[in-house]
Amino acid sequence: MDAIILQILNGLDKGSAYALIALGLTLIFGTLGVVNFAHGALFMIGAFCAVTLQRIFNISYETIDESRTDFLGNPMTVKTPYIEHWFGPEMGGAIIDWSVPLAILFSIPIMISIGFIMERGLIKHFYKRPHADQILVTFGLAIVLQEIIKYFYGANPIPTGAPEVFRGSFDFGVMLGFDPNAIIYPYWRLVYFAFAAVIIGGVFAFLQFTTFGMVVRAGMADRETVQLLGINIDKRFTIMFGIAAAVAGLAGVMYAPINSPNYHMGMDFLVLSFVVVVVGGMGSLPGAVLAGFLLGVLESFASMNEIKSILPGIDQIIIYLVAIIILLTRPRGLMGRKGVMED
Amino acid sequence: MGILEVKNVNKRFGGLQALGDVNLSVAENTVHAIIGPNGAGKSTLLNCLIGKLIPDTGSVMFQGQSVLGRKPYEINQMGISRVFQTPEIFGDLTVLENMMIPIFAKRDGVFRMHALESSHNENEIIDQAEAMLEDLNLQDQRHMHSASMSRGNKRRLEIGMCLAQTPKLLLLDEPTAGMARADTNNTIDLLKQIKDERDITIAIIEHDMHVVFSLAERITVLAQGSPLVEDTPENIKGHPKVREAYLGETAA
Amino acid sequence: MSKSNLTRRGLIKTSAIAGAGVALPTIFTASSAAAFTNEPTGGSVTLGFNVPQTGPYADEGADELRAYELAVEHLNGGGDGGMMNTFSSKALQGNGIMGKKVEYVTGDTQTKSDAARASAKSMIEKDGAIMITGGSSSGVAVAVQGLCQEAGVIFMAGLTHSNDTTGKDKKANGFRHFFNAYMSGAALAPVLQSLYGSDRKAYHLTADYTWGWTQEESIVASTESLGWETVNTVKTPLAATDFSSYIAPVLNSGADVLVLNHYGGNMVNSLTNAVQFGLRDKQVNGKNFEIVVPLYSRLMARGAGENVKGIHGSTNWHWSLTDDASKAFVKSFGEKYGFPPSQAAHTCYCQTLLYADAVTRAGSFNPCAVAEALEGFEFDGLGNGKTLYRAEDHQCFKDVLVVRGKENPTSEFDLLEVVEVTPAAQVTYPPDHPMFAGGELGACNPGA
Amino acid sequence: MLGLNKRDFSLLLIVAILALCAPFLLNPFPADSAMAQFNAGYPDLMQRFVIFGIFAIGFNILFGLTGYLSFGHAAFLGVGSYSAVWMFKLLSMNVIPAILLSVVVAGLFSLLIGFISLRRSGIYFSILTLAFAQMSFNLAYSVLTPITNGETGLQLTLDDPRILGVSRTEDGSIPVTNFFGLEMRDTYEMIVGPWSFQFNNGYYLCAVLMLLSFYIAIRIFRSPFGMMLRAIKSNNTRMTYTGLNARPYALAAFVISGMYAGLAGGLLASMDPLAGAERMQWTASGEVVLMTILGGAGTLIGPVLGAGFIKYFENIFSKINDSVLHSWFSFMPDGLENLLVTLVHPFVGKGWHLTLGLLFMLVVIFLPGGLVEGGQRIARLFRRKKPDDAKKSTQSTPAE
Repeated sequence: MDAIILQILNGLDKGSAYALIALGLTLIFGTLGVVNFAHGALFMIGAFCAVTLQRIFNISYETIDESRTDFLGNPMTVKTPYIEHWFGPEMGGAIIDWSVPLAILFSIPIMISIGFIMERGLIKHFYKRPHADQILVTFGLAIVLQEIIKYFYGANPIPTGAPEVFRGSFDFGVMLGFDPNAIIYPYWRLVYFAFAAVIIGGVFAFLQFTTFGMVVRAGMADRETVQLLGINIDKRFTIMFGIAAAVAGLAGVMYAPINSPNYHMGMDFLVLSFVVVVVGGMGSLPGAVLAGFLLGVLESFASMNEIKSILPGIDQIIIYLVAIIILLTRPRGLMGRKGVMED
Repeated sequence: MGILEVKNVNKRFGGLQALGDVNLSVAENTVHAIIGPNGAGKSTLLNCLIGKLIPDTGSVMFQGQSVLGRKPYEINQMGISRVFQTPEIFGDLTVLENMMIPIFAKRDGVFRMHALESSHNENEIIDQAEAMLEDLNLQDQRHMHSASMSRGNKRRLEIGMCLAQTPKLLLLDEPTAGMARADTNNTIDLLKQIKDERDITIAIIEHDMHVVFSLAERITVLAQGSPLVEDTPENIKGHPKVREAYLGETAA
Repeated sequence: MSKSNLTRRGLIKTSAIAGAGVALPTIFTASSAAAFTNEPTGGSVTLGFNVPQTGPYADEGADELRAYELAVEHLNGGGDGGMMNTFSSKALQGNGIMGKKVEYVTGDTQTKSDAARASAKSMIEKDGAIMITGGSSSGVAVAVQGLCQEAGVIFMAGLTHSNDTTGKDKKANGFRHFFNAYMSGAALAPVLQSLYGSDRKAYHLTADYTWGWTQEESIVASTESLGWETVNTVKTPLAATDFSSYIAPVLNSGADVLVLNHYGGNMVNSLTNAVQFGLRDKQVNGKNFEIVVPLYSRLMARGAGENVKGIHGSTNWHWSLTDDASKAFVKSFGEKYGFPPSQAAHTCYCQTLLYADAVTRAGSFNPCAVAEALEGFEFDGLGNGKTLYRAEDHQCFKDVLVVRGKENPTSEFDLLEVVEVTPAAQVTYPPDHPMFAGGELGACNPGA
Repeated sequence: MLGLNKRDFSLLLIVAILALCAPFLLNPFPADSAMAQFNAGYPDLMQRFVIFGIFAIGFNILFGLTGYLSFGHAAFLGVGSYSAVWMFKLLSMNVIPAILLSVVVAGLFSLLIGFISLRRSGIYFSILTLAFAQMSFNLAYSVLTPITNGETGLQLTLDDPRILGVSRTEDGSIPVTNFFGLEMRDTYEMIVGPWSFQFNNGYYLCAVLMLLSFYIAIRIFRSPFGMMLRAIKSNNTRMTYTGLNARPYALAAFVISGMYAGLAGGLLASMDPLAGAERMQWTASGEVVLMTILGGAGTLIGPVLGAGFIKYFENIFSKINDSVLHSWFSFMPDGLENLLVTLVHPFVGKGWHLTLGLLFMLVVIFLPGGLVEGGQRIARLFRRKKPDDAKKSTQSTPAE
């Protein structure tokens, strides 16, 4: 029982990352009809926003400490971040410590601008082109983006820690009456889960309760009619693209402490999040979220020893296997609409 | 006994009774029109006839065989061809190729692996297709991509593709919807010509009364999912129930 | 019929000059002229540096390439000579290799065995490389080693840690300077015993592919001989990025040590996750819970940040060693590039020097002569103490370092500290050890 | 000729001439010149050009004709490679049984996957194929290691129980793949002045099979069957209401393209007897999609061009390092030389992915029909010039 609860927790956490990326993908696909292979790259750029902010906070002035030597035997250069110099070591240290949550604020304008530039500069010209062309051009863009990041940040992962207070874990099992150590869960993952829930809720509320959201939803259902009503839907769609980019970016920022960001993390997530989107049903926002959590939880279950001993290697293929079964039993995924991307 | 017999067909979508106890008999070698206001269930009925929908109860028999549960291509192989509201043709293929495909289908059945033969050497098929195009007055456009034809010509091509299979029953779903007057008249003329020259039964679903009364020999009026009356065009014209149904539509 | 198996260029260069201006096509049969593949005939000799330049190991690859460039510079008499000055063999004169200037070509393995072979083939077929070296994973090393055997050139393996490289997949033309999984186990075991006692329960997470398995096998064997119990060994998919669902059950399994048989990105993520789950703060069976990473890479350990602190593992070499050779290498590398070399860089530099030295001692570029010169070669002064290139399996036997993540690093490079230098004798195994059984070197192949 | 019309026959002839003269055409630069870096006429790369050409031709039969976008075709290539290597290990070093087996096994495997995946269309089909291929890759890398040798890739060893032939040659090495005694890796060297050209047995076997594949592809394109496949892409509704069952047609196309992939896989293994699991990864499947679209989907020659384009980049651009750059620009003043090297550096060597990504984008943005469209535009440019000139002269006459 405790093992199952544990894996559900893990699955929800994994699922929230899938769900956030899939949500953004579906927003773009549903509103603009564009299959965006560069979406994983946006997630990655989000994570690198956190890295960048951490680096900015760590910009240092150098002093030479004659008493110590560096690896070549020369006097050691000691670096002190300006921020510690200005705000004092304590306050400055705290700011550096909180760089990941602060990067949320930092990343939103960046991600929205990247989204605008992408949509206006490139994607816009591909609305009427075949899906294959859209895939190819956004895939090319994804490669370019990740190579640019690699050029500046290298290929190895870069540690980007959560604030001190959120490191470590707490004993969730004891609260539920299990033995100590049965269900241990890191604080930051709970933060991530809560954060994902807020973002997902926010996006749904935005679409549900604002006029802007209503128009966009109407546009998703029937673009031509909405345009006949004299509403400039294109402009709203551009904004939607910016929002989708921001959602992906925020997912990335908050993910940075879970796994150290590297330049190819977007590609690692891309294929899985596409599977998630399709399993949820192309164009369905609730489907994308549902499928994200479902696949996350199933993936966690499949990695349990009890299950692996019966089906060796099941954790390697579980997501794909589930995708196949769902697509064969529900032709348009869990909540897909008819006629979307079927030809 | 008609060539197409629809008996006690019911179809519900959730709470909506789309078809209620539909009985219909289409006699061989006649032109039978099905009319009715919007939402009367014409399209649902048509979809039941060609296997796209399966009714909740009742039977649809074509020449004594049930069509229910069969795949569209099987129904076509039984001798039923369908013309769609918006012309469904192979837009990326040339007009001649469009015409060759139904003739291949007639000769080779649902599937044949003729991967290493050359379609240029299929003289018999090409000849038949060219003859058909000549009948349709489309021979000048035979090397054009069919997507770039005018709407009227697309419709002619589609009807021609159906005829090329020499079907026993031709189903037409609002064949003149969205057409200019001239194209509509052309289509009417074409259908008249077909009716006169071929042994063929035509079932037509139509909104445009001009088309219906120029062609039909029998008319069934559907209203709210059920047949209201079935009679000859002359009798339908003055029928009070029909007026009521259509006026009701205008009022709504 | 020309039999120039994969051969090219060397001889052609001169023939081309002779044939210049002659309009008639001249068909050469390579075998009649060359004694072995890509025999260098001009004033230069070409080496092929095949490293990952794209993909997750690109930074390792870049560091290897730096080491190669440094080695070439030293061989050609440039720079400060680096470890050439401390190397026990004094055959190298700084005049290239046997008077031929050393040139090199580079390629991208993409850390895929296919791409690595394609790249190595292009070096051999197009650029006339006489020796191939590099790589940052065992799959690639084994695949390229097999190719070099067929083509008749020498392969000097880069970073490859699997037992198979000099075990069941060993080849007569292939040589490995780097240590292997068995040695990691043998070196770590005594240290672990003295640190954690002999009554421990270990839980293994293992990358689900060949290297992971051989490492798991080695560590399990050496820790069980200490009296440790292996609670469970769990395979994790290579593509996994989030290890939470593998790590979460560890605490409840009764184990008090977690062994992460992961490398590269897998290692960074699994270690980060394990620390996140608070494993290191826990007490199990009345003991502190411990994590062990048998194969450490400093470059990758950086990715795990503070999480490496206090965690033990083994490594082939570390820049903080204070012997003359290591100091000389760190100095010339550091002065050229501004940061200390990684263990990958070190092994690649050594391999290049060792090859050049063997050619010079053999007096020939012929792979068979070079192999003979390397087999059983004993040397010192390359940073690992006295070392033997064993003839039976072409594996180097030398001291192995046990390291620990440093608690108070003084710089971004200062992540690991050497805990113990395990002497070579302790990590030496007989050539017919069961973990290395199943393959044979075969005969040396000079190509042509 | 050969059942082809004049235009197709001349296309085949051109491709044949290009393929047979490739050793000359791909080595246009003298071996010692700085430009020799761009020479692609060495056996391994030439083999890859034609083998991936076969792969892309086959993929185009499915994607170009029916419009079904498979994201899992690399699985068939991988399966083909594994079958071929097993044939070398167990039966004989002759490439013919290996190639035959790889085509058959890939055909059966694609029949199975196609049968299931073709129950869905559009992106749902793509994801199904992707899922199958990723499952194959993940399993081949891990639990199927006894069959696939996992990470390292399946290789020949000195103690393979070869039924026809020896486990090891007299000098103690692994025997070489051959075509009835003709060794695949043998290469003729031809020296003309400063140029050198390599003629490799394996390449010519691949080239002949590529021409055969290309010929069959032309026949399929021009056959009634091909017409049916184009009809599926154009309008599936009309297809079924014309009494044709689209699924067996699509399945046949799927299996044919799977067999092409198997042939490519078998040839890869015949040229270099190693089968790595990465051949089945989604990136490899994506690569053939890119090749096809980049070259021009639905055109005959496009996929071959696309395959050549990508393989050229992968193998040539990735080898340009800083010292090569310096040697190119060494004639310039030092400052300028360094500046140019710094500017070019991010795009070559380890940056070759960046260049490839940029080129994808440029081609897709400006040449929606792929490289073939680029070629057509250039051709049109030349053709238009002449009539324009003629028009000008006629127009100018009355003005006089």
